[in-house]
Amino acid sequence: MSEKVIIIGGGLAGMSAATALAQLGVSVTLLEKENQLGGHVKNWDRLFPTRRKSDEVLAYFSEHLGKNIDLHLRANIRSISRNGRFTVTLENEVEIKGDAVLIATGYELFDAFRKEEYGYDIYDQVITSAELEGMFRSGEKPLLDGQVPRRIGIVHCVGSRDEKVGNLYCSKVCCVTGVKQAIELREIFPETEIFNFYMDLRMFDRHFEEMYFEAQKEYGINFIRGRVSECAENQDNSIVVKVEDTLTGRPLKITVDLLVLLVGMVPRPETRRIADMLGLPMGDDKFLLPTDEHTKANQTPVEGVFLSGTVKGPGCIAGTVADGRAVAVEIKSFLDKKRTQD
Amino acid sequence: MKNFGYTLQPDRQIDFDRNERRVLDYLKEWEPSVNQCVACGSCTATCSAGQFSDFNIRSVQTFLRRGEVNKLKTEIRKCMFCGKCQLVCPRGVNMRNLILSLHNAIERLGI
Amino acid sequence: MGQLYDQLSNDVRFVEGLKACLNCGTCTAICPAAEFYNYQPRNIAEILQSKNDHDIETLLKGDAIWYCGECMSCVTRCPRGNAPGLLITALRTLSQELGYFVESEKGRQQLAIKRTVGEWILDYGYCLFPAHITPEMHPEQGPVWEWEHEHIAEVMDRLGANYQKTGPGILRKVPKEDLDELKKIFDITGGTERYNKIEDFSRKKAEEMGIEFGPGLDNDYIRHIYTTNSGKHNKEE
Amino acid sequence: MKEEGKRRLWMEYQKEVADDRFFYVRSCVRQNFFPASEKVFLQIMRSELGKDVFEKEAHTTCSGIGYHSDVVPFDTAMTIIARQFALMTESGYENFVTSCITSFGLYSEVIETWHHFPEVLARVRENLKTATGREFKIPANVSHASDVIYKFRQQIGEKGKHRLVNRYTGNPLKVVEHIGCHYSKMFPAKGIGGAEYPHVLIGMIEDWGGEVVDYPERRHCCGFGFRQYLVQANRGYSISCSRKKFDSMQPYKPDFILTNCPGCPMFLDRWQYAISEMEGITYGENGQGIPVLTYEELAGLVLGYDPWDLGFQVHQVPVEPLLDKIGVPYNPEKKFLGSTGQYIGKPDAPSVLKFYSNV
Repeated sequence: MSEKVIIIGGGLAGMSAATALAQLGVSVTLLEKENQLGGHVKNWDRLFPTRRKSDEVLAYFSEHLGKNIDLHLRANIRSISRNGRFTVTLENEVEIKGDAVLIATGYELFDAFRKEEYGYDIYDQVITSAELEGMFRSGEKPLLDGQVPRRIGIVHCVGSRDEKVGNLYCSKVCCVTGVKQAIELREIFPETEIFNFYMDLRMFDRHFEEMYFEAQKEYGINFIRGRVSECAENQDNSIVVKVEDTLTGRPLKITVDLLVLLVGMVPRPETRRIADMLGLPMGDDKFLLPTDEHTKANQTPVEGVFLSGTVKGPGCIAGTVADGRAVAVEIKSFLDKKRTQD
Repeated sequence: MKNFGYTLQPDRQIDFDRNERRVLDYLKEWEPSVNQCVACGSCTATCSAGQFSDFNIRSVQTFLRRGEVNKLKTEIRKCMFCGKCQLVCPRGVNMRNLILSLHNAIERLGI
Repeated sequence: MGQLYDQLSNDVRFVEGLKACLNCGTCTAICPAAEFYNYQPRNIAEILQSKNDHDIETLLKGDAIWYCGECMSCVTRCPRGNAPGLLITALRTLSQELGYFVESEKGRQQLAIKRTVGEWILDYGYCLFPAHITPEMHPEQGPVWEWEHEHIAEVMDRLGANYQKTGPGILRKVPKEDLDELKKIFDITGGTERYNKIEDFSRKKAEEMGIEFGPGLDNDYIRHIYTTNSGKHNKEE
Repeated sequence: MKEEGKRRLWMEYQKEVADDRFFYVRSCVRQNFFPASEKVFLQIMRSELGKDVFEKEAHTTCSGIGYHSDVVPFDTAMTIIARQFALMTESGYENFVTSCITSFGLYSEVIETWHHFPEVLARVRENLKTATGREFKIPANVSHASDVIYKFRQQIGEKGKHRLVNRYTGNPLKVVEHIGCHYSKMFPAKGIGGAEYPHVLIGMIEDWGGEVVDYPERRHCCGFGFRQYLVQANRGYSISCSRKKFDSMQPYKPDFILTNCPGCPMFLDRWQYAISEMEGITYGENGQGIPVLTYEELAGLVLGYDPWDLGFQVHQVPVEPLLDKIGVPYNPEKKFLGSTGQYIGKPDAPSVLKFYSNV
């Protein structure tokens, strides 16, 4: 079989699809713009809900990519054209030809700076969930002036469910990430009080709700139902958080020594550029649209072009891995059908 | 002191930094299921005392967490210990013992 | 859908101010009124969203809608692009249209505002006029204002005003033909009608309450509404 | 605090402010309580900067206080505003500058409403025509007077005689800024620096040598709240809001408070007096209170204008300690004199707050 699939994006969606295609005996060219595979997952420390190391998951897919994979790192796409087959031209003039294209370019983290009232990149003690994850990886402790923080706040829905920043959708994974990080912080700082500020806790997947239960029961994490309205900095750099305690119907003020913003997922601008080259439709949330969300969730109206992972909207790791396998089956059956027709 | 016809008003804002937290600490020791509440309101919906008074048993949990001790003191007197709340709680919070422990906490801590 | 809700929907500020509230409380968290009154803008949005006429009527007849200071801090933050502060303006408008405002202590105060700011706009072309900001009604203005008020023409002159004189400048006398235009605008756009409604409903209420009603500020009803405070507004119900 | 972060935001919120040929409308509160500030604004614009600022005696209040205390209907307020625009149009101007923040917010709200609901604009045009025979164009540019001073702050600083530096210590003065709520909370893009960290006053303070202190309740309303102050029974709300701010800023030991709204400085000034009388508490040092300045007063101070021409004598919280710190000369004997230098009596001393009078 001589057909070839070009996968754009070497994150978990692309890696999962590539391994599945390799298992099905399809040759794959994998394009990744960074100098290593793994996307966002490689920056994560542990994964919810089991808290196994993210590196283990990446290691599995790296091992199973197959020996024949044609991998291009630091690959930036200049153009994509379609003339029977697809031709992807990279910035370094390399031309790659393929019979199908899989767009697995994923998402970008919401820029927390845009929620100005939370003071990210203005107040010293305000960090993002991604930065906290980086600290977990490196073993650096999030201290205040070298001291163990007395209280830590975790803000849900930063950049999600928010018309002010143009994102009405839910980013799905922040709730469970917030609970996971609360537990992990409590393990590092057993004396520190942790407060999660939430509107709804969307514990949608297997063992998520149990993790929430564990966070309350075993770790004594505090949950305050209210969206954080604004933050301000005290003289000692601690942060004053203003929120309504909606369960009592009164405004609430609380000082925390560290504030973690659970940043959501937003579409990548580069994806938009690639989609425009191929004429792919985009949803009102600016993520790419499949042909049918239920029955053709990996197809696009453009024949031979497929989608997988968070390029279609927020999702979690287990879902992304499954979606990568699903798209591999779709691609294989497309190639088989094409061969019979030819 | 002058009277201009109005007074400076106390702030209704819950000041978490100043509120009494000892009662919650006591409860965490004596009735650890206190941590498990998800504020669903099942208890309030079924509460016997709540049918006949303004008692809101869920709010006991909230006042406790926010350190609103004065509110707690008046609220817990309204509970008649029928225990129905415990039957319906989806998180297995022992509300009955929680209220009892609150009475103890307030007495022992001398609040 | 309720009738009162429909009536509110005719107000562009209501249309702009209420999309779909998700009850997150970001408005209440920074609302100055929520800090000093038993009040939550979130609760207002929730009631309106229910479209329940009975609940809306209770709102229109109660104190709660008069607690807001219209600082509009809530508008900056709402994640759904709602504007509770604008909803309040629409509710207050309807409460006055229907005469419900006289049913609450805070609502009744509208007459005192109409008799002061409301009339000064038409009489002088200014919302405030220094001769009327008396130390008796504004004791917190302090001794410096008291001195200024007593010597208003001289002080204004010293500070470069054109106090009640012709031509442009600070506190100039706004020409009669311009005040006439203001009055015509009020007549055509419902301003005069609003003033009359405030007067009429208030007079009836005063009769009902058995309190002396009269023109200007020197009567028992004005004194009553200007100074009465039950002291219950910052207490939980 | 990361200043670079704030700077990045300020760059994102730089709005267009006209360079010259302004049609000026006054503020009710300013004229009543800080008349000299409006005089100084025009003096700076015309004499120092050589700008054309035109005022027509026919203009009136925008009715904003009446509108926001809900006695004036929205349609009435919109038509009054349309009339102001008509006066501007008839005078051949298209850059509208207002002294008042309530007005500025209302002008912004009304223009936005007209944009979203063209039928409302059509109705207002018709009403104005019927009532007055006038027609109008929507201004090309609507600015608040503080935007304009901000725009020319460097020129003012260069011409200035004084810097915001404590002459005893050589350190920059510590300044707290307070922005009127209606400046940018409704429409962040209409304010220089946006809604969360407005730059309009910070730019002046820093350019003129001072240092801004950011404190937790910086964004809180002064407490005017329209009906919450206008009716005596509600003033507990108003004074309690201001107290919240004072309590929050006090640990930072600010040398003064700078404001851009007409109402805020009056409340922040008077409520310090009222709190001192009601509770015996004073803010600032030595029972002096924290002086509260308008941006026009501050610009005039920097330019070396006489403090009594700036109207500092009508502040209840004394400004003398600040003048001493900066080294601004003043004649205490002239503080309370009338326009021709005549003696017109002087205010009584408050019972707690410090009072300066050499008359």
